[in-house]
Amino acid sequence: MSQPTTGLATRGLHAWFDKHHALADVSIHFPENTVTGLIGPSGCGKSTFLRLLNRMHEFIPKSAMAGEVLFNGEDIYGADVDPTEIRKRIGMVFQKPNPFPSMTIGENVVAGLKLAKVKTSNKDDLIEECLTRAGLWKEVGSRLKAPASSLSGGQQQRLCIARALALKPEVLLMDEPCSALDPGSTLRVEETIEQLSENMTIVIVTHNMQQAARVSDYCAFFLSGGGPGRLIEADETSKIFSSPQDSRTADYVQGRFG
Amino acid sequence: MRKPSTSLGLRAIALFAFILVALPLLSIFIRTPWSELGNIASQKTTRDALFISLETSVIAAIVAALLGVPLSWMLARSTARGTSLVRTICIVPMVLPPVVGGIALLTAFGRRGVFGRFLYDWWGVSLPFTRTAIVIAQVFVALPFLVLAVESAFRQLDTGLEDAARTMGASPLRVFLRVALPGARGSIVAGIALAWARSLGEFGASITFAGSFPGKTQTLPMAVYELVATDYRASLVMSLILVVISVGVIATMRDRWMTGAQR
Amino acid sequence: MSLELHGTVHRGDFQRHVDVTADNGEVVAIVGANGSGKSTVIHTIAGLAALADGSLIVNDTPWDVPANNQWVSPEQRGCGVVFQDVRLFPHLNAVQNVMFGLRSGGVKRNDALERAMETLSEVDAHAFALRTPASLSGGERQRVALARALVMKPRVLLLDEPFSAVDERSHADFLQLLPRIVRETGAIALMVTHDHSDVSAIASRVVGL
Amino acid sequence: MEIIAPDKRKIAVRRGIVDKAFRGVVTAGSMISLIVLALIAAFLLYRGFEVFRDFGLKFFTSSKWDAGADDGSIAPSFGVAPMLVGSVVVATIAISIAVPFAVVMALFLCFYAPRFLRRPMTSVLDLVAAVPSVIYGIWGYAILMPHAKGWAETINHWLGWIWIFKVPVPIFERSPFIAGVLLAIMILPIVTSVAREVYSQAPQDQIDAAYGLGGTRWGAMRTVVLPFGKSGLVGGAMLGLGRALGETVAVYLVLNLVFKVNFQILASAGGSVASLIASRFGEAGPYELKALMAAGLVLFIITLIVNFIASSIVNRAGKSQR
Repeated sequence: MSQPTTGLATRGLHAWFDKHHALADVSIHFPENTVTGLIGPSGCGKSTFLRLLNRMHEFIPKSAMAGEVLFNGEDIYGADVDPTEIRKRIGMVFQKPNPFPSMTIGENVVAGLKLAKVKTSNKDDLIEECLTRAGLWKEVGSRLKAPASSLSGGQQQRLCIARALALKPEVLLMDEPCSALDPGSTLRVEETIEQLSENMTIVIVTHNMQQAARVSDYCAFFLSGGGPGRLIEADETSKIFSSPQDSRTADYVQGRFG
Repeated sequence: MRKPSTSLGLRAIALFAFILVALPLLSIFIRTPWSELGNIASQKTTRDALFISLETSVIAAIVAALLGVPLSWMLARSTARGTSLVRTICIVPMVLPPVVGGIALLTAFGRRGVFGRFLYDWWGVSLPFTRTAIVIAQVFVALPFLVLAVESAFRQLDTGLEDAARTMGASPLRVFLRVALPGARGSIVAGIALAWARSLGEFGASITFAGSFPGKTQTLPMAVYELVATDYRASLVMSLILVVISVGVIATMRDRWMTGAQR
Repeated sequence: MSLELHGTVHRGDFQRHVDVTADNGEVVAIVGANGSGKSTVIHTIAGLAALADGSLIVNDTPWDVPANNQWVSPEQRGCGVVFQDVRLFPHLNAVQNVMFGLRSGGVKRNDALERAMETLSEVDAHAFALRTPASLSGGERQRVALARALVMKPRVLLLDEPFSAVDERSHADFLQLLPRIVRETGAIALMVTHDHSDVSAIASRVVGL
Repeated sequence: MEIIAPDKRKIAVRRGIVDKAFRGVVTAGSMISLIVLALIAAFLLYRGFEVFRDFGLKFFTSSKWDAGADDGSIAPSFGVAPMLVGSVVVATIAISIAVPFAVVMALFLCFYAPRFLRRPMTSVLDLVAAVPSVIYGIWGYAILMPHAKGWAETINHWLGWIWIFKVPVPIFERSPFIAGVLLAIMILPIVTSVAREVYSQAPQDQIDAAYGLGGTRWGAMRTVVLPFGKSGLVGGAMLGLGRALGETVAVYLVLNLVFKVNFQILASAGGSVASLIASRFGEAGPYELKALMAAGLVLFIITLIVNFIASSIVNRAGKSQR
């Protein structure tokens, strides 16, 4: 892989939990304004990899990492990098919807601004814009003052997306965002992802093959096979599903993996 | 791009607060007349007081555990209307001046007390000014600490686990023993340790209910208090012994049992 | 073996009338949007929630008939449940979790251990039998939970999104394993799922909520 | 879909012998503790009743505490106003010093402290909570007071123009301020350990969300941990308040008991119901003893009220939270 100066890329990335080597030697490039699906069996290190991309990994006690994550060509683990700044520019949506229960819907959307100390001229416009982009404005636009906990699971997840969008991140990381949602809500979140990808880089972890096929432009297949998780293959989604290079990838995407 | 200064201030304040907390312990160590330590510690008064303190406080901690753990379980899981009133009443002794508690116990169980009268007339039992009285007073003071710690631990347990156990055919007793108790183990041990420490340091209730007779009912804290005016150095030495024991035993219990309770 | 649930399930302010029927050896799929009461149905059959009205009758035994004050407590129903939030006992390791129900039913320690290990290997989980739930991944936990429900050879198997975190390959294995076990033991399985391929693969009946 | 609102029904449960026995033990355990406590309240009321009857409201408003003369030449007169005020003042000082420190220290222990510091610091906190109050009393008397005297003088020098910091006679020892500081140090460990317990339960997924949005650690504390822990902290503070109200020996050793209502916290005059009881109990005659019982009952009731308010705050906050 050449030296990418745009988008997000990793070089020789490793991760440990205490003595457990969870992820080994991952080098990959996420081009700008694309959706990349991270797939692989449970325990293959794809969630760990995702959390390395915005420096959330280091919050886990006794964790360690090696290698580089290049964001627009610059290492985000560099000595003079402020991790909070990185997390502001690389947003994250988690597996379980996690809005702040003590805040209203509207407050949740702009919570990130307060946290990241970003000034904004017009909060109301921003709330509307973010909720619209997350596909939630029609449903909750009239009750922004209601507590976030009054929303359904699917709505909460889209609220979390809206909350991440408010900081205008360049990259959005999503960790199995639909695993707690019903098919209807899943569909709506997937539509949201598609719209967002027009001007944003998205990396999404999923264990649902159909979902990976539906939403992603590129796919990266991870596998641990007893040892640390490794990147087996990364390519355009259509290639991964129709003509993968590695036989293990083929087995996995066809659901007969041994 | 540097870390904001908020956390620096927070760290400084936290460390200052910590020093504040550790100060009393430190100064006792500094002021203790170390040269006379062996001499004072081997005096009969000291040895007796130490023995009585240990004996009564250990029994009191056991009794408090036997009463308190089931009580906490009931408080944590009961949905009956009076539960919160019961809970409030349970922790009152924690905040009631121990002396008042001691007087109340004396009124109830004294030889001419409301119940003590019958105890004495029917069985010839007289509680006040005995070691049993010390134990009763200590349980009275220590129980709320245990209940408070253990109940909150039970409340924080995931009731889903208990439900799961029931669907697997576990009787309520088994659910309590095999799911709730292990789940709250750290806090239960902590609660017992705290109850034990409270019993060891208990002063007001036991001196009122059991008196302070050297060799019979005089515990270490009573000895410390009585000697502070007449023999300050001896009282310091006894304070040191008291601190070393309570701190020492709790420290051992922590390392052995309570680590699991930490995140 | 038969199960008939006709009545109003409720939890908090939520209420809903449901009709669920199942026969010997059947896998019944329960589908529906978030918040439509699927988990509440599972809890009601397991005995962790009571019917507001109507009746729940299993094998001619009234498990929950409010009108007649008939009620069988959860520990006597003998359901095997895989909860949506898994609920493994954190202080026990995987095999101890699986043994829990057997030991509650009075099975000797060694027999229970043997049966638990057998069941764990059936769901391909024997490799981490001695690890605690906290050290397992989401998919591994679900396998242990599945073993924990299966080991009792329950008459009624209740599965609340049991495969949501397992990988595709194990998922496919389980879709073969489950109907086989249900057929062999003559049990009834009710499975809440979001996955339409699950439904078409193994369900003989579908209840939409 | 038709929704029928049913009547709530009783759920009948069949139980085995073991379970009946277990329930029996649980119920018995609770009942024993409850009966003992109910009895205490009853005895206090029973013994103190005569005093309430004789003095009525004056018992709460009067500042005079006089056992009278044995020959009846001086009538006994009992009022606890200065002691009540003193208890509240001292406890308030203690709480307002201890709670902020406890919050900061708990946050530090849960989220900031490096691992090698966390264990030993938590240990020391738990251990200090076990130090008997007699020892605090002696320490406060012999070591804290000379230092705290200096702090009080400084406060008086700079803030003396505010009424409550005025000192009519320049004596700075044995003041409510010093008692409050001592009590604050005494209750700091227990309030901290409650706060630490609560904060460590703060939902990790929300903390992650705060970090994921570019929040600093302090930001995550403010957005997630502090709101989450609010009700638990109230509980901890009330626990501390309760201990401060009831503390006897330590306060007795560092506070000048004066039968005069005093709000000037740096002045060497104060009161505390608990210390009053402790100081008079030894030499009190039968009637004064009853008055002391009545004072004890008042304290008992104040404590009950404080706890009730606390638990209702905790409950209300708990509902809006989850």
